[in-house]
Parts: sequence; C-alpha cells; structure tokens
Amino acid sequence: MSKIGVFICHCGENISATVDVEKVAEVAGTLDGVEYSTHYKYMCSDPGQSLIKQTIKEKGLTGVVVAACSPRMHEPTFRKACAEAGLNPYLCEMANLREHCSWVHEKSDATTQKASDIVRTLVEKVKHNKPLQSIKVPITKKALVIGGGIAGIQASLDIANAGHQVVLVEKDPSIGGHMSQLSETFPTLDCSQCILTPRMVEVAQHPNITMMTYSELEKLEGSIGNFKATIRKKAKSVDEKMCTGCGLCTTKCPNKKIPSEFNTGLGTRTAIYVPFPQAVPNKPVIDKANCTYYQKGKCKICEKTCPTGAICFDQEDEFVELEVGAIVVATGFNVMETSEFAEYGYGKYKDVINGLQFERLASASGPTLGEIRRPSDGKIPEKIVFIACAGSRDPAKGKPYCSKICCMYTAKHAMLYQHKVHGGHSYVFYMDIRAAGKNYDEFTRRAIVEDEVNYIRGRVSRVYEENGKLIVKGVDTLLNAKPVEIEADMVVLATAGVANPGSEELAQRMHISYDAYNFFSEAHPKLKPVETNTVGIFLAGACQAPKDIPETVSQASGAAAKVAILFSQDELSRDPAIAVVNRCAPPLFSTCVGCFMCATACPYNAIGEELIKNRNGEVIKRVAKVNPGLCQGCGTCVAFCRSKSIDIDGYTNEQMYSEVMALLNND
Amino acid sequence: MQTENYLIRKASFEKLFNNLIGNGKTIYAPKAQEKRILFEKVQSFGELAEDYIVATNSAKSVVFPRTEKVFSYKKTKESTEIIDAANDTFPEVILWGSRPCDAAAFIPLTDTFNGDYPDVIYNKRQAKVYVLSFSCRKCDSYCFCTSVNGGPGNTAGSDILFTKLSTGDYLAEVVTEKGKQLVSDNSSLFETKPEESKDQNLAQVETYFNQEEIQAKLQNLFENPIWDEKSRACLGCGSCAFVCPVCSCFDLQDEAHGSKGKRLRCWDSCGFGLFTLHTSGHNPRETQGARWRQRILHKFLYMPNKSKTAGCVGCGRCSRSCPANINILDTVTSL
Amino acid sequence: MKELIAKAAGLLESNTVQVVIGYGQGSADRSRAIFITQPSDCEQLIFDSRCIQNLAVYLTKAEIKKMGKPAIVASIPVLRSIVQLAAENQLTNDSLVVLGVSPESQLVEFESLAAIESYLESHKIEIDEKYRKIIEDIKAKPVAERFAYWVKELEPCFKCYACRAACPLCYCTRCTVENNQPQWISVGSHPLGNLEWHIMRAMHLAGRCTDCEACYTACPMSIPIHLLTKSMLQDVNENFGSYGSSISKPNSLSSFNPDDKESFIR
Amino acid sequence: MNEFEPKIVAFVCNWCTYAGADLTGTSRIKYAQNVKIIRFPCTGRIDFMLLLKAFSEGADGIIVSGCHPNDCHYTSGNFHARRRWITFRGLLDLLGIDVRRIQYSWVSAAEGAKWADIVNTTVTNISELGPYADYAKVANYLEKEANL
Repeated sequence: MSKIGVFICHCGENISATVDVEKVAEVAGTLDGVEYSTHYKYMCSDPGQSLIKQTIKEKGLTGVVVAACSPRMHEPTFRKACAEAGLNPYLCEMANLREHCSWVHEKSDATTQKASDIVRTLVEKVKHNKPLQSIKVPITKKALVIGGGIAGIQASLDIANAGHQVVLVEKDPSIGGHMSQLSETFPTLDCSQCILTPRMVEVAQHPNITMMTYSELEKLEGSIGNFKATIRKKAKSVDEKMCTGCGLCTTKCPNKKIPSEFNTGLGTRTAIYVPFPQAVPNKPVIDKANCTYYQKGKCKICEKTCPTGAICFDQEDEFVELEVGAIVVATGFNVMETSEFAEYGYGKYKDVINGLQFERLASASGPTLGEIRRPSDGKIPEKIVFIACAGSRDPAKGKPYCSKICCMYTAKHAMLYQHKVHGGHSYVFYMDIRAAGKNYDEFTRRAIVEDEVNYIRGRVSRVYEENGKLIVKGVDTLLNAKPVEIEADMVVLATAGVANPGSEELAQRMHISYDAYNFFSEAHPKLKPVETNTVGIFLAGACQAPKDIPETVSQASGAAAKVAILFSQDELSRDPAIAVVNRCAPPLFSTCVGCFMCATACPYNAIGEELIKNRNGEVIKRVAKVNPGLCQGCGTCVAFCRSKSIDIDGYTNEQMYSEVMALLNND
Repeated sequence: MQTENYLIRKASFEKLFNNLIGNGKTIYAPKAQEKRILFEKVQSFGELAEDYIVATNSAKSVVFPRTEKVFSYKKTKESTEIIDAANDTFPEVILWGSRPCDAAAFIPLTDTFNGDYPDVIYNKRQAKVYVLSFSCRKCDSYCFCTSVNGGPGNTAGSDILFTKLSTGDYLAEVVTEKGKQLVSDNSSLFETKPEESKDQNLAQVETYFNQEEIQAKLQNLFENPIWDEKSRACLGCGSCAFVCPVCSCFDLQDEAHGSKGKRLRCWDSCGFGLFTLHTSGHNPRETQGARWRQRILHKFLYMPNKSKTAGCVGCGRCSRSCPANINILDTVTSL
Repeated sequence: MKELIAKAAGLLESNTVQVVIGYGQGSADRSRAIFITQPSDCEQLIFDSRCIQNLAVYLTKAEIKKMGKPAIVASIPVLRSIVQLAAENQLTNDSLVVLGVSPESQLVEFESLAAIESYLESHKIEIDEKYRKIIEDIKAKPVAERFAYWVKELEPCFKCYACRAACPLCYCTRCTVENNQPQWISVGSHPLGNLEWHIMRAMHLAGRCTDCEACYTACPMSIPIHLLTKSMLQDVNENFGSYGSSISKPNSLSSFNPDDKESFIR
Repeated sequence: MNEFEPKIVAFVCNWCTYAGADLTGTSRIKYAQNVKIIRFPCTGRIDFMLLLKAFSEGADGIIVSGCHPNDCHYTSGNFHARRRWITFRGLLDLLGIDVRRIQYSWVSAAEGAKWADIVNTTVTNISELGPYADYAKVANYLEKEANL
C-alpha cells in the first residue's frame, strides 16, 4: 500500500494568497493512499525540508508530493531532501501550484479546486513511481579525432594537453587539411603554412597523440565512454618505420605527370609522393592507381632507389580496433564541382579557376612560386574577375546557404593580386559583402579603398572566351542595373563550400545526423553547437558548416573542452529517466516483437537489438534494446510501440494514464 | 405442460407484433441489413428480416449480454461501497424469429449458468424472455441440427414454435406456460388447430453423424494429430465462440474511473491464446490445436457427460463466420 | 496453375522448404488455407477468385513457423504484406520462398524481398473510386451525424478480434488491448470499448496498412472497418507522400520531414 | 443557471510549453482555471490513446502543445508527434470525433503570453461548443443498460 506524504507550500504568500492551502491539504488528506498531508510557509527553507525529511522517517512514506513551485525550479532540491531522508529521490514529485495556478488565477474556489486537482493528479502519479538509480557508465579516457585539418589538429592538441590520449585519423597521406593549401590568411595576411606547420609538428611529436595518416574510420560501435572504432589503415606501400623521408624515391619515380591534389591540379607529382614539402609525416606513399608497377607489373624503380629498403609492394590495408571514450569529428569540407558552373566556363576554360586554385597560385610554395600566372599560358593577367557566391545562396544550384568564408577570401584574393601585379585591374562581382567578424569589415574596406579593387554589386550571367579573352557579362545593380562587360584574362570563382564526398556514409557509420547538404548536424543550434545528437561525439570545423579558421579553431577547442570535461570523471552519471524494453516470463521473455520502428523513430539511435537465447545458446527471439548510454529520455519510442513493450522511467504508461484518470475524476 | 396447437394467419403476425410492443415488451429479432441479418432490437414489423436461414449472430445475448454490469463500486479511504446492478428492472424481451436451434441452445446455456450455483443475473433475465421461434423451411450445407438431436421443427427451448404451412398460414405450437400466457393475451389472433401437419413443411437437414457415437469416440482422442491438422488455418480469433448460441465463457473486468468503477462481465473465447495464459508465462493450451481440441471436447464430450445435452445445436454459425473457413462439421465427421 | 504446383512440389522435394502455404478447396465452396508438407499433396493447390484470404498472416503464426521454412502462394495483396513484414524485420530473404501469382494468375518468382518491392512498383496501391466516394460522403456529414453513424456501424462489434487475427500486420504477441497496466482499451464490447478498439487498430496500422481488406473480409458482422484504414492510407499518402511499404525506406510514421505541412497547429 | 465550465486537459512537453506556462506564471498573466496541465518529457511521448482517455473521462477539450519545429529539446520528437497528430486528426475527423475540441499548438519557453492566449481562446471555443455530450453518452452507455 502506498503511503504518500503531501506537502503544500504557501511560498510566503505567493501561493496562499489565491489558493486556500489549508483546504488543499485537507482534501489531499482524504485521498486513498495519502498517509500525511500538511502545509507550511516555505517548504524549500531548511525547516520546510526538515519537515519533509522527518515525516518520511516517522511515517515511513513511500512517496512524496511537494505542492509548491515549478518542478523546473525546485525538483532537485526536494528530491535531494528525500534522498537525505532515505527515500529514493525519484519517489518525489512536485505539483506546480505557483506558476501554473496561484500566479495565473485570481483568488476563488475554482482556483483552490484546481490546486486540489493538480495535487490529486500528482498523488496518483507518484503511486506508480519506481525507485530509480542514476545510470553509471565507465569511461575510456582516450579520444578519437577524425580529420587532420586545423580543426582536428587543434582538438587533438587541446585534448592531449589536458593529459588524455588521442588518436588522430587522417584520410590523406599528411595532416594539414585545406589550411595547408592556403597562401595567406585573412584578415591579417599572415602566411598560412607559417602558422600551421608548427602545429602539425607539435602533433607529430606530442607524446599523447597517435597519428594515423592515410587511414579512415571503417566501423563504429558502442556509445559514450565506450566506443569501439575500427580504423582502416590504407596500404602506403612504404614501411613507415624504415623510411627516413629522404625523398630519393620521389625524384626517381618515372611517372611525373600526375596532377597534384595538393596543388589543385595546377601542378604535378609523382606516383610515389609526399603531398607537399612540409607534410607531416614527411614520408611518401604510393598512389597505386598511377603507379606503373601496380598497373603494369613492371618498374620498381623506387624499390631499387630506396637506401633503406622501405618500399613494400605487398603491403595490404590493415584494420586497427580502438577503444575510445569520445570522438571529435573534424572532417572538413570541399568546394563545389567544376561541372556545376557551365555558364562560367569552369572546367572548360583553363583560366576560369576556383578560389582554392587561386590560393595555390598565390602561395609561395605553389606551382608558380607565388606569382599570379594564368594556367593556360603562364601569362600574368592584367584584368582579373572574381565572382562571389558561385553556387552559394543559389537555390537553383541546390545550395541556398551562404558559404560564409567567400566574401573574405575573395577580398583577400583581390588584394593579393593587386599587391603582386602592379597596375593590374581586379573586379569583384558580389551579392552582398558579408564581413562580420573582428577586423573583417575593415579588411574588405581596405581592398576597395586602398587596393582599388572594383566591387560590382551584381551577378554574372555568362563567361565566354573570345580572342584569347574571357568575356564576363554581368550587371551592376547599383547603377540602375546597367549591363557590365569585362574582358578579363582570368576569372576566379568563389565556389560554394560543400560537404566532403562520403560525408553521408560517414555520418551513417557514426549514427550522427546530417542536414540536407550532408553537413553534420549539431545537437542544438544554439545551446549545443559542438555536440551531435549522439552523446560522446562532438563536431569541430567545417564538417558542420563552412566556417573560417578562427571559428574552426574555437569550435575545435570547444569540442576538446567537452571531451576533457567528460574525461574528468571516471564514471558517467546519467538521469535514469530512460526508455526500457520490457521483460516478461518465458516463453515470451519480452512482449517486443522486434519490428524496430522504435529504432527508426529514435532521435539518438539509442535503440539496438538484443538476441534472447535459450539454454543451448540458440537465438529464440530478437528484440529491441535501449542503450542507456545513448537514450536521452524523450519517450518518442514509447508512443510508437504498438504492443506497449517499451516504456520510459519517470513518465511510464501507468504514470501518465493515472494522471489523466486522476485529473478528470474528482469525486 | 402439454403442447397446445393453434393456427395463426400470416396477416395476424403484424397485429401480434404490435400488441407485444404495445404491452411494453422489447422485441429482439433478426433484422435485415445490407450484408447481414442480425438479431437486434426492432421497433416495427417492417424491420423484420424475412428470408434467412439463421441470423449471423446468435440470440444468446438476450440472457447473456456480451457486456453487462455486475455491480458498481465506490471506494473511499476507509471502505468500498458495492452497488448491485439493477437486476429487477430488466425488461421483458420477446425473442422473435429465432430458429429451433437458437431455442434449443437455451437449454445447455441455462444448465451452465445453474451449475454449482445459480447465476442471479442470468436467471432474472431469462425469466423475462419469451422465445417465439420459427421452424426452418430451408437449410444450407453448414446446418447439422439433426446430427445433434435437434431438428428444423424441434420445439425444445421455444415458448411458441411457428411453422409455415402450405396455405401460407402458420401452425403455432405452444410449448410452455410463458407461451400460453402470450396466446391468452392475444387470443383473438389464435385459431383452432389446423389439419396440416408440420412435417412436410420443414427443411431436409442431412444427418452427418450421431452425437452419442462422437461422444464415445472422443473419450480416447485427447492426444491426436487431428487437432493440429484441422486447426492449422485457425487465426485465433473469437468469432466462432461469439456467434455460438451455446458458448458461455466470460471474463470479469473492472473499469475504474478514479475511486469509482464498475465490474463487467464480458464474453470471452477459448480460441484466444490469452484465455488460459498463466501469470507465470506458462500456457496449458499453448497452440491453436490445443484450443480447437478444447472447443470440440467441451461441446461434444464434457458438456454431454455433465448435463446430458451437447454444447452444440448444429446451427453452423461458427463455420459460416470463420474467416479461415474452419468447419466444425468437417472436424467432427473426420474423427 | 500447373507451373505453381510443379514449383511447389519441387521446393518440397529438394527440401528447400518444409511447408507450402497455399489455397485449397474448403467447405461450402469456399477456399481454405492449406499447409502442404508432401510433394504429392501439391495437387491440392488451387488459385481462383475465391482465394482472397491474405495468407501472409500465417508467416508470423507460431504454429506455422514451427513447421519449418515456408513457401507461400502470394497474390498482389499478399506480396504487399510480405514487403511490409520485411520492412518491419519480421522476414528476411532466407526465411521464405515466395511463389508470386500475378493478376493474370501467372507464377512470378522473386530473387529477393527487394525484388518483390520493385515488382510492386508496377502494382501500386490505389484506393478504389467507390471507396473514395463513400469516405467523402461520410466526411461531408455534420460532425454529430458522422459520430452517430460510426457508433451505429460499430455497434454490432462484439470484439472477437477477427479483424486483428486476419491482419498480417497484427502480429504482436501482446496487443495493446491485452495490456491491463494500464487498461488502455476498455475490454468490454460497448460503444466506448468498440470505438477505442477500432481507433487504436486503425492508428496502429497508419503508414503500415497495405489495403488488403482482410479485416473487413474476416469481420463476421461485416462492419466497414476497412474504411478507417483506407481513409488513413489516403491521409498518409496526401500528407507524407507514400502509399505502401518499402524495405529500404523508413516507415512514414516513424520518420518525418521537417517541412511537413499542417494547418491546425497554432 | 450555472454557466458551463469546460474541463480541459493540456498535454505539454517539459522543455518548451511547460516552461512557457511557467513564464506565464512568472509574468503574472492571468488565464482561466479550466485548463490543467500534464507534463510529458516531449510531445513525441504523447500517446494518442491518452487523448481518447481524456474524452472518455469527461474532458470537453484538450490542448496538446510542445516546442516549435526545429526547437525540440530532443531534436525531432515534435516532428514525429506532428506526423502522428496529422494522421490521428484525420481519423478522428472521419469518425466524427470533434477535432475542434483538440487544440494543438507550439509554445516555446519564451512565449508565456502565447500560452495564456492559447488557454483563453481554447476555453472560449470549447465553451461555445458546449459539453462534449456525444462522447459522454458513448462513454457512459453501460450506466444505463447492458450491451446485448
């Protein structure tokens, strides 16, 4: 039998001024199962709490209803008080007589009646409450960082500096990401490599960081605190331990005309290659698709050249299993495909390039050693046109979003051009200049005012070649929409930032959600910008949405801080209000029929399967199973389950049903 | 009581009907609807179905409603108050248009409700029911009343049995005191006994088996593959039991509304898996085969052993209604 | 037919399957589901206009599962149910052999459950014009009249649960109505209990029902409960753009589109 | 003559509407006493059967309210709920269960005034519709007679 204690709070006069608290206490006392009912001026005060604690002990209460303010205010207070008196805290419920009654109604019998109704409803609920224990999950204090760009580098360093082990996985042969390709960075125009490479080296040398380059996430199982990740280490065909990075092989490789990814196709590389001179690790890999030996079975010049015998043609992909407690996803972004810009002749005219290619042209380590020369004939362009929002903010191209970084880098590009090509003319076609950020607007102003870049507000309709010139036809909307035509030597498109190819598959592999553009989704757009909706997996950088370096670095540090916070505990303690799949007597074992519609509905991918076996170990039933580490307690699955086989502690079917019944039956 | 025979003209039925309604009686009769003929409350003579073998549902609900209140209760902190159902205010019901099989079913049904203790509610309802049956002039391949000691002109269980004669008028066989009372209340409508016998005005119902032989056979058939074989297509619904005029299993359910509530008696069926499920998870009748066996043994072995009447009147409703076309005759004849 | 019989017999002979679920001659000139275990008995298989029971219902019955791996004679409605069962993880490619019967009564064989789904692309669910009209007419009634109409229609329901038993998608081992803590649905067959049961049944089939009408066919009282599921099928299609089932795509009620449109939420 | 005071139950989510209703209180905005709130973790948790139970137990009207689209604390519980409501509403409408008696709304934690408005307009609307006698008649059938 239930022995419920009801404690009505006056809240000074906040409640008692409009609700007849004595009457409510009296009515509550007549309810079946109510052992004790009283009222007091301030239940949350020390004497008020003592009253509750004392009554729990004296009357042997099995449940407590505190009728006071909103549970969102004082539920933890009263649950703690109950726990201190030896009553499981989850046997305490609050009836909201203040925010939902006394403060919103005038003093009247109806207000007191409503207060009694609320109390009765919670008394019926608490009769069905079960003692719950907070869930403890042990934590493996090792983090996995996926992606070795600036986001992954920053996150790895921060976590490692907090004293935790980190495994950094990078799909390319070197870490560095897009930032290593950039020439200078806005708004300070400092050299990208100069600020990045020391970080790359730091990663390589950090005792807490294990770097796995040319590797990708193959499989992910488990949940927060206890993930099990399988990493595919792609065969490099070079024994990393024996290779000294001398580079002889790369000079001897006969296959020298392969377009360099690092130089965005503007330069070449060999089949055995290091992507760029400052690569970390500075050790080559063999690109099997372009290697004469792998393709034709003959050559092996590199093997003959290598002084340490590090070449290893029969190396195979290797799978490494890692146990990690948290994951930072920092897989970055890409720029839009050439095929999307037929109207601008991108992909067709050699001198129509994208922003990333311009970065390589402007880079001192690039194919032109930093001189702005056009790809077709190596001439220095006298007139150059930059087209902003190439793809971005264009629903027709399927990218209605703003790529955020293009306004700034286009200004930077124009500036770099003006600095490098004296007497050159640069034009920027733009929709709006979005230069929000510290020293950003000043930067774009400088481009316009000091470097005399011609900003034209309008879109470009077409680019075509005529007599060795690229004719750019556009419109200037600030001058009565006058058509503009520029005979340019080169055109640079600020193509939209897009999700990396394979993002969708990766997200599915990790069970994190992603948006319509395949960027990974944060758990809450405002309050959980680095979390994903899978707890224990965090986001850093442009894999979430295009963003610039400072923002990427901040987010990476934020993600690292989240990991460090998680790792500051030995065990994870979680609210036990989570879903549970029922168990019943054999031969049924559970009423779950394993349709797994709950699993498709679950926002957290918290529902997996469990195989129920008989004594001989044979599977007799396949049912849903909630992962307590992942479930956040929304209860969406509960309302879905046709056989009522899944229920949620704290808001069980019986509790909710009893509340409805009690609320409407007041005699 | 000795049976008394009268003649009633076809045209007099409407008058009789109106008189009964006029006397405040509730008339429950087969009513024609789009796809079905169902026993229902009827208000006017025109609503009566004319051409039917048997109604889809049985007439048992006049004495054993599918859901009825046994009592109401009100709980307070100290005690629980029980308020009995208004047993004495049951209406007088005329069951009109039942068939001899429907009427015969009241005999085993009344037996069941008067076993170890008489069921007050059942008996009080039954005391107020007048059964006016009509003999069968046609039958179909589902009918087998003659195999279970019944027949198309059987009077057992009826208060009055009407048989349509070649003239279009009806022979009225008044079987009980209740029937006699109805006749005397409407004496102007009943004339002297006709010459014509009812025998040549009845359907020819084939006799497929002998009930006593089946009863004897079933003594030793508890373990037999036939139960699984014949029930393989069974879907486990309760339609056979719910259309059956003899099936009487029920379940007691409390419907609570806060501190008040009522206890209900609701039909149940041995065809449901849940029927015998124990809290432990064990189910003594785990398969549909075991449930089908129970149904057959109960009707053809246990009931006749106990009360001399079989639990089946051969109306064929269960077979007609079965969504999987499981046929009780098919099972019984292949034993 | 010959083809079907030969195929079924072959499957049993080679022990690819242990039972063939098909239609045979029943009583009173009706067809009946038969469960054949001997190749020679395959001659009993029939397929004609009387064979309308949805045999997919047997695929999840414990008694039938015990007989071994089945081959099932599957007309279009049965195929649709099989796809939905597969979508709900009740069937896999290995759990059965499907002997499809085309609307022209030709044997159709399938390599996989996914192949059934693509076959059904050309046999899509369509709500009959007749039913559209009936549903429209009901909806055109004033609300109180509509309510009275349904209370009257549901009145004969005595909760035999034949609708549930005949439905291939009602395979739960414990139905919500059998749940008494709490008692979601009044057990009694009275106007409220009947209304609650049929609302729940329809809601539980939302986005899942394949419009086979087994519920209606099974109902001994011929209550037009299929109108409820048909109407829901229309609603689901109009609002979420999908009739029928898919193994690879999530169910329309356990998924969502952030841009789902409605006009009633303030 | 007593004026009809409708009984209205509100099914709300903890994170938006419950908090919004708290804000109504904190802002001392007044509304009618007829509405009583039941707290759920999320609109995704609200079982359609509970709405039916509310009617059978005598509610004249129902409010169902949660986070605005894209604001769900659990990211998508309200999206699932919305699909369920769309479907459920269509079914109820076909059955002649008066859908005007169920007010669905999105009320955020910041919309205290909106909550008061939802409550007051719902009370006005339900008062105009009158007691839900049709449903009560069905729910209380057995009080008078057995179902034959």
